[in-house]
Amino acid sequence: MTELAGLSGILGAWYDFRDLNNLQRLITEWIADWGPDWLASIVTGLLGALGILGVIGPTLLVLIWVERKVIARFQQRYGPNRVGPKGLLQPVADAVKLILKEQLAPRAADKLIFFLPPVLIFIPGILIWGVLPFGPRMSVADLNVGVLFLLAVSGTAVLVIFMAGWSSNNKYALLGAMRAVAMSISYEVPMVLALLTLVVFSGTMSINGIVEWQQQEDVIFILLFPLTALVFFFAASAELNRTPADISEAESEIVAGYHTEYSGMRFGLFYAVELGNTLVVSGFIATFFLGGWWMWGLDEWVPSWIILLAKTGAVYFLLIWTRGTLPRLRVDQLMSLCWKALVPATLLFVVVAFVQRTLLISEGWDTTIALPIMAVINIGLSLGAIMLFARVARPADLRRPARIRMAGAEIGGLRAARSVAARSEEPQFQVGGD
Amino acid sequence: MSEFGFHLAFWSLAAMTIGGASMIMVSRNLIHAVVWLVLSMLGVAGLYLTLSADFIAVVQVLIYVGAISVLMLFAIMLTPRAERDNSSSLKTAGPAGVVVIMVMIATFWVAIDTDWGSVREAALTDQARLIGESLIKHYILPFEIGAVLLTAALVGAIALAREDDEDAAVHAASLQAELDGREFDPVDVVDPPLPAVLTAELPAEPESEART
Amino acid sequence: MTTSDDTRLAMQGTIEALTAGAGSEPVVVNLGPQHPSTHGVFRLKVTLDGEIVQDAEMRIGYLHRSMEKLAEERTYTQNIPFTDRIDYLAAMSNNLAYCLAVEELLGIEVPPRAQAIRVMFAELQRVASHAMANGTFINDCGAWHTPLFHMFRDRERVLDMFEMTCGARLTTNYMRIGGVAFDLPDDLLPTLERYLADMPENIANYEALLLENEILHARARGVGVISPEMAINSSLSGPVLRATGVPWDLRKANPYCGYEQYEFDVPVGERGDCFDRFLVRMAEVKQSLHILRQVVDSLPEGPYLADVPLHARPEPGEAYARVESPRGELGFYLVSDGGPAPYRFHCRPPSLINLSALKEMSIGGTLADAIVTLGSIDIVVGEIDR
Amino acid sequence: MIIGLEHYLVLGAILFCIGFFIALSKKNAVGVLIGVELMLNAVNLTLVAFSRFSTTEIALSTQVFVVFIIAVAAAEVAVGLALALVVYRNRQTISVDRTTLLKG
Repeated sequence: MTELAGLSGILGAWYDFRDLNNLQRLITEWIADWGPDWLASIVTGLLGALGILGVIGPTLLVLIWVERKVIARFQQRYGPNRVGPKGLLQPVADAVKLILKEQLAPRAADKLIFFLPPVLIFIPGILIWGVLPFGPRMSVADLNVGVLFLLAVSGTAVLVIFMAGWSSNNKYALLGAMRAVAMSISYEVPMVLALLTLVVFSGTMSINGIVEWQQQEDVIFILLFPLTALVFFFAASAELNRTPADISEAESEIVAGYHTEYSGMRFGLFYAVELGNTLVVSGFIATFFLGGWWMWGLDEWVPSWIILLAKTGAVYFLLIWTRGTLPRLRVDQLMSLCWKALVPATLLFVVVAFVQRTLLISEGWDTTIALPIMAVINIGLSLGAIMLFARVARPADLRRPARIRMAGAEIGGLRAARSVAARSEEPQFQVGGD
Repeated sequence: MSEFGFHLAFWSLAAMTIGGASMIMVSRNLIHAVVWLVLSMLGVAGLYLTLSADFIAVVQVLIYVGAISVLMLFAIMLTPRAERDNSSSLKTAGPAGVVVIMVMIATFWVAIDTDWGSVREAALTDQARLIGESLIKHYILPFEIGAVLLTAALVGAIALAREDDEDAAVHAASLQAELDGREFDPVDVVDPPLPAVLTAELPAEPESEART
Repeated sequence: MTTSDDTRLAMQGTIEALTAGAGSEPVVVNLGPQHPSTHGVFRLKVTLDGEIVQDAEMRIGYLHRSMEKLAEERTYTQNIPFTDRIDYLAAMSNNLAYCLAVEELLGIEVPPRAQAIRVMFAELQRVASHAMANGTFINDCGAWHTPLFHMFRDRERVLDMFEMTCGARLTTNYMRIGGVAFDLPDDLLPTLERYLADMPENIANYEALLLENEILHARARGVGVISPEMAINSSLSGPVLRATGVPWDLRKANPYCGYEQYEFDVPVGERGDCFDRFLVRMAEVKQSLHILRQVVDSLPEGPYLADVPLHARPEPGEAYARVESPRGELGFYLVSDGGPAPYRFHCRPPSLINLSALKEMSIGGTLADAIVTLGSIDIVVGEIDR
Repeated sequence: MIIGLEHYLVLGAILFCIGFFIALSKKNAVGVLIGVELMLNAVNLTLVAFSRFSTTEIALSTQVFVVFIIAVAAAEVAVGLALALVVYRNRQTISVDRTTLLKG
């Protein structure tokens, strides 16, 4: 009879769709009534994993379509519009094509290590979803070291990328892998520092705790630490290999970087994980800096996960936008940007966060007054830091403007060139410079 | 966690750890060895979890898998292909094996025979906060020393690994001088006197101009 | 001081290692013949020390079609379609240069309307070709196709006008010895008017998107620099030469087709880097639109084709005609032995000669710089290999 | 059977011995470093096991100790690999068998 009671409990709670966790808790309790402990924990874990996979899989298919459509609109094209209504089935067709394609492996490849990466890359790609809070109690694992977990898991992907690039026995792949490794080691530093700022200020390492802090103090972190948010956004897009930092798979230079030699669905897996990572990183940016599932009381009326998805979508659109607009930086430029601009900037704000947090706690200031003041100070500091770095970190090459002059009557070699250059009149146009 | 799940976790993680470590011994390719090392490290991280040390486990993954193994791969990639051999040296393998077996017998004996008087209390909760607090309360001096050590290691590693062309030239010239039995002055290498061609007065050059 | 033989040997080895710059192994990377940014089947063999280019070697010939030899077997008129396929991104300019050479050989006077039409299509071709060059250049800098697609839109409308006039978009085969193949269709001039009206806004859009883009500046400024002296010594021409500051444009220096009637300026750069080349092309598009405006306003009436026998047999002799193609000085050298086919047919391809400076420009930069430099030279492999 | 402290200790001992053997027998300097890392991991594992099977205060200080060991290991690897690089640059090999200049 208890089984039936459990079932009716599930049925009774189905309408409370604002909190999907209710469902899972009910199922676990129902199993715990009659089954062993371990079955309950295994079923919980499986349900979480299946839930994530069930959400991500279809979302990715739609996202491919969204990204292609949006980019197409940026580029004055229609984008996919042949397969299915409005081209919605195009990603499915692509996936079918990739699955049916022959999977090649270079003869000189290191076979074992070549086969593993497309599978292994999925592990961090899925694990990272586990700590994303979709609602007050809606994350698969609300770890109290959630931020560290996030960093640890995202760090392991580098190794897989290196394995892929090295084992392909291809120079493009190796160059891409080396670039990817160097990049993600470097960009992990500003990322860690940016998260450290939040951890210091909110006093918790739990990701849900950070959201709850924002809810409690009625403020979102992008207002308190705008530069940190910007740095995190850029560092994340660098870790995701998206333009303007997609040097590890720079098409115009090294073809496809570390996955040059992967064909068929093996490439498809890399692509899917990359897209999934983009989505989850947008989710984390929304969680850390935009208040996650909370939105000034709107979460009372709208399911929290819809709020998070909306914010995630906004960040994702921003990522597509930068990708569609900006050219790519060079490896050394990205490195010097990271070490000379992003790291000092985030370090500055770690110190600022320490000071402000200490002031808040030891002086016992009223947060409703102190936080807005701090936000204004920090926004000013951010603007100042950006202007300072723009001046200091700018290469000397760019200080002089590029000029185009018009030679009307002069035609000839060096002498004519000198006379054109010596003419005192203003050049026809002039760009750049200080 | 139930007893069965615990057993399952412990034995599979132990197999993963020991298996990975053994494969390092066997594999002849250094890059494979690093990959096995990562597997072993992940196993250890899992074992930390079975010991309810979640902070240490995450740090283990972050440092060993995310940083140290990548650093090793980098060092391997910076040396050429011929140096990626991971074979054991035959000369030392035999004696090493004997020593290791002796150590193993001794440690096993100690581990099993000693009465450790182990107690099983509830695991620490909120370890990150506790460890952090004790780091800056009780262990502030070691903490600071650790920071200095890391800085020193950073500076040292950069200073060691970095050798520009000029340094290389000075080094080579000093060795050559030693071989030849000469006195060596590094200034000659760093700032050699200009060749006569460059210091001579140039004839006035007619202005070059393209024919139009 | 006594040192053992072992030690001496070890020291000797160390000295060798240090002087050879050991510690890093140079890697030879083949960019191409199948590579996304070599713009065709062209192979660039670079030797890399890490990411720094130590040596760059160009391997050409993958698209060789033996055009110069084939042309010796066909009549002068039959050779015009070959010239389309030499530089397939600027077929009109190639047609024009070849026809000018044959006309010089035959001593033919081209009617004024034909000349104006030739100028019109040569300038339209320049707009189209520069749109392609700048778009792919930004792509080589790593943009995700967005500027390329926007510029393709402009090129597309030019190609539509070509199609309207001669039925072909790419390999136009439009110029004839003594004029052009067809008169302008009725709706060409209104289309061109609309195009001229729309272009300033489009160009303003590109300038807003690209000119102050810090990343583009960082990628292209001070990259692939070549000095004016070196550029002249390597006989570079076109935007690559003008970007170094040398005002050399055949439309001014050696006017053909009545270019002397039109008012336009020659934009020159200052530093000869990739960004200057990009800017020069942007400015040249504006000048071309200015010329087009004047051509449309002063289009003379009259015949569009002089009376030329189909199988002309020029007197024995030689002729060289050159035009300012979008890529530089494009010349055709013809020798006649009095027969219906040229005895010798030679093309001076600007891409090939501009490409010869790539090694000079890319050594010492990074791999990414070499790609950007290659993109800024704007090569067409069909023209290099012929 | 209950998995207790001894299981972890034996596991740690096995791991330590494997690391020890690798460190002693490998020719490649990076291989030796890998062995040293394994040994450090074994020690960490043992310490964490002790921390689990002891009173709360000892548990905390043991974990702090592990954090220090991990930090030192990171420093050691950085310096060790830099050394390997320098040795390679000067001697064209990172085989510890052939870096025997001090033998005289």
